[in-house]
Amino acid sequence: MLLSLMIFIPLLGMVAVLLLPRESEELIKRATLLFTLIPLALAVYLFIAYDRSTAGTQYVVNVPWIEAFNIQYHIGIDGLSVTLLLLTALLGPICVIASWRNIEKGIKAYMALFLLLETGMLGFFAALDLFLFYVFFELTLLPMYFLIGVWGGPRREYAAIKFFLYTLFGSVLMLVAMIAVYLNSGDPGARTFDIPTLIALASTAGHALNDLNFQIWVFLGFFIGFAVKVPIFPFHTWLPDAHVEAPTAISVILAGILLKMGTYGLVRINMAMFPQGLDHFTNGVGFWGNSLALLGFINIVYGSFCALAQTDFKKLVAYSSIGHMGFVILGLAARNDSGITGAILQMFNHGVISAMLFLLVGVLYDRAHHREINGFGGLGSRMPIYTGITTLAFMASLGLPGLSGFVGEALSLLGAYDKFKMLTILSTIGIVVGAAYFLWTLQRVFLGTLNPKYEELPEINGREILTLVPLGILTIVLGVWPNFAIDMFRESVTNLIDVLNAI
Amino acid sequence: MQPLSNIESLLYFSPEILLVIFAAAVIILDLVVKDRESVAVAYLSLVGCLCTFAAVLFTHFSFGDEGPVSLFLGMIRLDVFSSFFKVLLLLATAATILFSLRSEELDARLKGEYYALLLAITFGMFLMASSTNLLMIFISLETVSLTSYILAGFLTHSPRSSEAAFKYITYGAVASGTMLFGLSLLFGMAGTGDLAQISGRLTELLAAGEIAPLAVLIAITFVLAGVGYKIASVPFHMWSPDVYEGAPIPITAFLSVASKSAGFALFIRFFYAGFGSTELMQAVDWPFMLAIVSALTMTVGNLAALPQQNVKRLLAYSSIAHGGYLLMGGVLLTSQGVGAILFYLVVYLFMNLGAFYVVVLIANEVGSEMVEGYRGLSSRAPLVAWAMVIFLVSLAGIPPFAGFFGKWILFTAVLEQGYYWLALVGLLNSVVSLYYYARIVKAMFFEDAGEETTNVSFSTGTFALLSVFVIPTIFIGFINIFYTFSNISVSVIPMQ
Amino acid sequence: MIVPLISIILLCPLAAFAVFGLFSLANRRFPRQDYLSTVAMLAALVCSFLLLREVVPTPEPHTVNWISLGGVTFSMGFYLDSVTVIMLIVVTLVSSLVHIFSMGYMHGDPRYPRFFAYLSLFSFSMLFLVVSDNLLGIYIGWELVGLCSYLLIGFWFEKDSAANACKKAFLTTRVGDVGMFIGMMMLFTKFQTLSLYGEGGIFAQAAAQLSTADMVWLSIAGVLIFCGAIGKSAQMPLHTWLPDAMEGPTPVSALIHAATMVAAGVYLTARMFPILTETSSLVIAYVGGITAIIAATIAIVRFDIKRVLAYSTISQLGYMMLAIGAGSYVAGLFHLTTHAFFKALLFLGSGSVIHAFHAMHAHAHDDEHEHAHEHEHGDHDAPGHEHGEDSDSGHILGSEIPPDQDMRNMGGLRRKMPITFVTMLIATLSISGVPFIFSGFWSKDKILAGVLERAMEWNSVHHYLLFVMTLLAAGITAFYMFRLIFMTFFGEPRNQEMHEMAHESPLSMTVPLIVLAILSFPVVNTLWFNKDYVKPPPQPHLHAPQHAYLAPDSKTGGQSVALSLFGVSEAVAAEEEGGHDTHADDGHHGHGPAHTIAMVLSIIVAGSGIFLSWLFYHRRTLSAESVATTFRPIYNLFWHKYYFDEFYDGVLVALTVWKSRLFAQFDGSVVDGIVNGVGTVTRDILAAFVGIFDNRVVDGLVNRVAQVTWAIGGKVRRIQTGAIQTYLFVVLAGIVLLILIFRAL
Amino acid sequence: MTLQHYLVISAILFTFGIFAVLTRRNAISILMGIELILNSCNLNFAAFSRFMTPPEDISGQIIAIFGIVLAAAEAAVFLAIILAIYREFGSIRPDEVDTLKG
Repeated sequence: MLLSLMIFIPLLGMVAVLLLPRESEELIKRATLLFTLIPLALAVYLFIAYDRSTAGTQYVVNVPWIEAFNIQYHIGIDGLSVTLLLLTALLGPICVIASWRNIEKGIKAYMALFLLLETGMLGFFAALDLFLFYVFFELTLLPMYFLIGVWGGPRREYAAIKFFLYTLFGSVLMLVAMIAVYLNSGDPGARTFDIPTLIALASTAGHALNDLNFQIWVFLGFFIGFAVKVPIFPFHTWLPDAHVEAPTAISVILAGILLKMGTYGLVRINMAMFPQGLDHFTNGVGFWGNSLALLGFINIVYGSFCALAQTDFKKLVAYSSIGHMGFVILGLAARNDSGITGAILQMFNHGVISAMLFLLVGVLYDRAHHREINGFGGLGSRMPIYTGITTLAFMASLGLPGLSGFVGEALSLLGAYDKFKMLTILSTIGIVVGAAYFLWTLQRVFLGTLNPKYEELPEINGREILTLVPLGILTIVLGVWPNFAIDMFRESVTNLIDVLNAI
Repeated sequence: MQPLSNIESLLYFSPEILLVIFAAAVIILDLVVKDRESVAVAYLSLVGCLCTFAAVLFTHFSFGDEGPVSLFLGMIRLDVFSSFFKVLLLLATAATILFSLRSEELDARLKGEYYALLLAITFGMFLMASSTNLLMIFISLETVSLTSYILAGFLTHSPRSSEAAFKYITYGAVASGTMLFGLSLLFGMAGTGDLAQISGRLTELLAAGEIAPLAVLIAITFVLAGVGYKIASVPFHMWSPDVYEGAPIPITAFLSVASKSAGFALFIRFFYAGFGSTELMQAVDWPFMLAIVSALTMTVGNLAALPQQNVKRLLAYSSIAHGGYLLMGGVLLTSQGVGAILFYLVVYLFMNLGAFYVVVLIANEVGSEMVEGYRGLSSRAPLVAWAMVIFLVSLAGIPPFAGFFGKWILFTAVLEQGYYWLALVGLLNSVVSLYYYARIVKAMFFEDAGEETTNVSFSTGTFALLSVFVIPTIFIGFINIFYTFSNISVSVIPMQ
Repeated sequence: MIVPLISIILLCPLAAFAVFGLFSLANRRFPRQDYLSTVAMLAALVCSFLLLREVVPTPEPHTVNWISLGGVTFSMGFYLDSVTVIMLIVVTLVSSLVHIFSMGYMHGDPRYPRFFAYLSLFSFSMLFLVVSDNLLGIYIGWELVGLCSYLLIGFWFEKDSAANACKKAFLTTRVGDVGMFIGMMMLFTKFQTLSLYGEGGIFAQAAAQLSTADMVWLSIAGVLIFCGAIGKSAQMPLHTWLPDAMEGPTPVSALIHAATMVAAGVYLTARMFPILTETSSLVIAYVGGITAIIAATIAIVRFDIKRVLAYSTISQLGYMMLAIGAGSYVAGLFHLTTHAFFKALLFLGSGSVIHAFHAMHAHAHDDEHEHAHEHEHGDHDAPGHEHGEDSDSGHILGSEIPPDQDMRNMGGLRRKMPITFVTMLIATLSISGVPFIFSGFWSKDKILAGVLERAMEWNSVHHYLLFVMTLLAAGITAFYMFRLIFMTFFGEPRNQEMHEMAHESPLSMTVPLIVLAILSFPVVNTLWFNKDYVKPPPQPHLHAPQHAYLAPDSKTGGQSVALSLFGVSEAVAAEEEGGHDTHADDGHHGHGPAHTIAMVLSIIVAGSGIFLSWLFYHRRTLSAESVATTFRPIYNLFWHKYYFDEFYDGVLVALTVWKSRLFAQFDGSVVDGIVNGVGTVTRDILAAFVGIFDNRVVDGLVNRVAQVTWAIGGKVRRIQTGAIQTYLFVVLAGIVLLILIFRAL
Repeated sequence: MTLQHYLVISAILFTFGIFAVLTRRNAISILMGIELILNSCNLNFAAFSRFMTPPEDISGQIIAIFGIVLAAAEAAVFLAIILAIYREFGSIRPDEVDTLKG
């Protein structure tokens, strides 16, 4: 019930916002903030109240929905989802605050769409029915399309439709795979979309879902769907465009949550449901046995080098996201304790850190109205606080120990080395290049003599700091005390590994 | 159950009779009412629809337990399948009447004929949905066609409209002639006009080697030409973009929804009852033929829609593509497949009519059917713009709108039969389709209107009618009852 | 008591950073922040001394679970042995002194509070690194000190050279760190833990499980871990960042780039001592040896006082690496501590000199400048040609020497700055290896002896070669260090204007100098002479050519010869003997002659180095240029009697200079060039290529698909000609085609 | 006269009709072609009814009669539309009526 409340309160908020008159902008903003703060409060409560000692799903709601297809409204949380729910709920209000001043037109529609988006994201992470999962997955598409397309930058139309088509392309393949799973889950009438049931069936010897060939194909279907979202090379080109054009808060959501939907899906569906399919792509034998790790490696190195080549601040951060998601893929491919835990941590951490980075880019853009890295210089003496926070975020992102980015990256690599020695060693190039582009950016923007154009640039203001502080604190806390997050999903990961080892 | 005699049948023929009566009444009323601007005839037609609806319910429920029944010595059949389509068609007719009321295209002087023809075409479609005899099938088809030709050319002073009518009738006449030739071959081979018997006879004769499979193939292909023309499937689709573009918008909407629905009713009944036996399918693999036609149809429809600038024409191609999706369900010979078609038709009715209604509104207010005309609509008429978004996104098949659920059960049915390639083609097509729907959305939301930024205001009635389409488009997918349509198909699918 | 004490040691600087860091971020000053930070460091120092008593012979790590996964646990913890304690003391001591020094040196800097916050963070990170019992903890501390180094080198980030230098430092060390991380991955995969000590630790597991078949693997792992040290300790070929790091404030150079952080590499290598194999040992030793020589030769031709010291640091670190690689564990660490003190002293002394010059700047400019090192070039400088000839051109970064660091502007300062002079002289004597009363002699001698011993014992050509390298480096060190002293403090002032303004530094700066000077005498390093206090861990994987097992460096008995000869410390000598006895049964013989030879050679080498230096830079009160022009033929002949100067000028100096220049060139253009080149190639070409690839190919492919789809759409729509008879033809064609196709099926 | 004769004639009629529809450049000729097609069908129905079904079953002939009726209706509508076309385009050449395309 609590969970349902959390998911649908933003939807309720959307209705409420739509009913408010268009002129009362302050009211609309406050209402939106309220409707995003409530889920945050609930998420924090769930995070605290969640029983960490078990791998089972909790706060389960399971009611029939479309009986003809045995579709249920089945939601619940395990350690992984509660963590990501917290992240989603946290970024909600932060993004509302970040949008407070810089959305000039159509604030009502913006906020309404944002709330719809939040419902989609929250629902996605809580769904335990494959169909529901898919519906929530797609539910985020439309608001995102509008949020980029209407409130975005100069090439927003291109970016928005690109995002939309890419994701849709991936998700139709996922739809085919999903239907195939459904059809093979039993005799007519006994078929199900229930994820836990399907997981159990898929590991039952002799069941149609347990067939290796079937699992490979279905794995691929789901994988492409999620790969577009992650994004995994070569499905990534929508990401830089979308990021560059999207308004700040939407970039934050895009990088912070939407990318996580892809990796979450990989864990929840691809790994848990198709262990044999996963095995085929990660057993380290031959090309296919290394393919997933190879993709992770390509993502890391490719994303990092692309980031190095960028001169647009936001594009740089966008490409860095591609690189960082590569660590998630690599960690997942390792499918051992440290690999998976590292990947999940990296998901969460990347959500926090990239959110910070995009917020920071937004702060600068709001002041200077451009993002050309070479166009700045010496801001460190003009905006010390901003510089400090940016340095923190950069350092966290380039994997400095003591900050959260390190733990995920290190665990992923440690886990991956166990299986994919050469690829992991090559992936460490990403660590160096990652440091290179962040430091180079730091130098070009903040160090050196102050560009005379920006002598009057105002320092970051209180509202902006407010959006960054919680994320900064999380970055430090998780870097110092990773068990804080790992406690939540340790059992779930153990459980998952048991499933993977059972084949 | 024995077919009812002619006299006995009359009572159960009451919906059709009512339609004819009201059609006549409309003409008479039109003669009586002097005021050319009066909307009385339109409301009378609506009342006619309402009465017919009541009659449909009455006839349906009076046979609730006794199962399907044949009327007029087996000419037409009264079953849940036909009742379903009758309700659907009435909804479409009523909506078209309401559109026509709001449309400023139509010539006010010819209103009487217009509404009478609408009721007449509905009558023909009723027959299409329930015919079980070759004769009835042909007559109903021709009734619908002839009235459609007239309605398509109803804008007497518009060259586009006349051209549409000309192409429509030329095309339609050849197509239905071809079909009639096919029907004659069928009749000759089976020696009967009764669909139910044709299947059995053909099977026997094929087994006995008395007729060549080629003859059956030719007959089926010729019949397909007629049916395909009605549902606008490739390669029999070419009339539809031109006709849809030239015809008055309400008629375009009506043709794209009602005519297509009736076509599918006929198609399902004909192919399932007439050629549904396993042996026949072994001789002539018509399901596979349909699968290819279906794949071609959606692909051609979607690809050709991509560069369109006229929204009506774009929607015409879109509706061709949707015909392709629907045909997928027809390939399967399963109750799921038919159920999926029926479900999709319901969904399609709402979303497509809704989209056309917006086209009507914009044509009235902006005077343009082109995509450019939709620029900046989001700020000038946000509600209409958002409604259009919902229709288009639903047409593209994106959750949580009804269009997604429609596609979902279609694809499930297709995949269940192992037609993976077909499902994949369909799904990739729906990705392509998003692109051209998004162009309209883009014009509405991402582009500015230019200097003319006057807000467009619409009456409450407009919004009420709009919500009639919006609400089902959002919610149909969430309602369980709509997923029971596969039960309806039992009456048309032969026991195997 | 161990855990609370270590916690206090760590928390003091951490708390200082946490509190003051936030204030300083906004450039606000917390009242008395500098004093509070210093007090925090002093508290840590006191606790470190208290820990001396807590060391037990076989310590156990004190751990907590940091990351606990289902199957694996990563723990964090403290490991306290004698080396840890000594390192703690060194770090806290130098840090405290640098804190005090900075109060004077950094006074008036606009980011003064931030400087102290950074120092506190650095101290914390360094201490954390030192006390960690596991590789992960060490790595964390490792990277954090790197961050602090980055922040502090770039402290005056308005200077482009500083901005470049800090980036370069971070990136270069990170290359090494990646190697270290790969090594960690290898160890983790093998042992499923990153803890070093304790029962389940890497050392115990390695000793128990590994066979000779694993030696190649273990060697690779060892070398990879050592890669971290290569980066951090600025060894060949990753040493180029350290001279550039001199862009940071001088106290930072003293603390981070001389005494502590760069020594962390040595510390790490020492920590990994138990898993070193003969191959990895040899690699370490050679890297160290080559670094020592190259850096020393480069140092000869520097004119920037800080860069001379920077190259000296590199050279000395190479020395320590060589020692550990050659198995002289104790000697390497001993040299680490002595070096920490005297090198910190040298840097602080140079800071004092620079400050003296800088203060004049500040007065002359009426505090107009934003901070200390923003100089307008021609203002107070000697004529520009000196800079034009600057042999520092090897440095790509910061190729212009700030005038207040240029030794050619100095000279004769000993009267102006007596305290600075005396203390620096002590340090120089110590680093040069002047016998017996300076700590540097002892530690250096121990290294020489250790290397020679191993060479004799194993009869190993490698180790003989290494011994020669060590010796050579020692000589050059003495030469260039005295050159520095002579040029700076002796002779006539070369820049009269600057000289007149120079003055002795304030108390806050001279006191640390004095303290460090005291620490440069061997008395305070007695712990190292206690064989029982610092013992090398066993090396189960080191298989000597003749001996199955060998406890390296167990024999430093030669020490006793020297000690008894010069009567420095009988007590220490006795302890040495005791230590000798305990290891006598290790089958280790013949130490006596090795030590004697080493000591004699070392004294000779150091002496000649100093002598040559004296000849060059003190005797020659005239400048080298005027010698060539003003000497008359008779005078020349006079000189020819000796043929010493000519020899030097004509041959040796030319050779040396040429060689050094070659090295400098090599360093500047080749190594730096490769590093920069790789950077440029990577950054500009590869990244640009990847960027273009991404835009053109990957994205282009997608766009192409879209275009093709669109184009097909255009074609399909063209079929729709508008002519009804075409349509009808399509119908007929369609029917015929369908029939034909299915006829065939 | 056997069934085959009728069928051949009807097939020829049908083919002529199709040919006319495809090639004539006059709307009236097209209409005539359509009539040929429809009449070939009617001939088929009548012939089949005569040869293939019991004598008392005259459903084929009935269909043929309906076919004639519908053909007449169709012709009427067609002619009306041709009139409209002539009014709007000034021509009844089908290839000139091609404003709607693409």
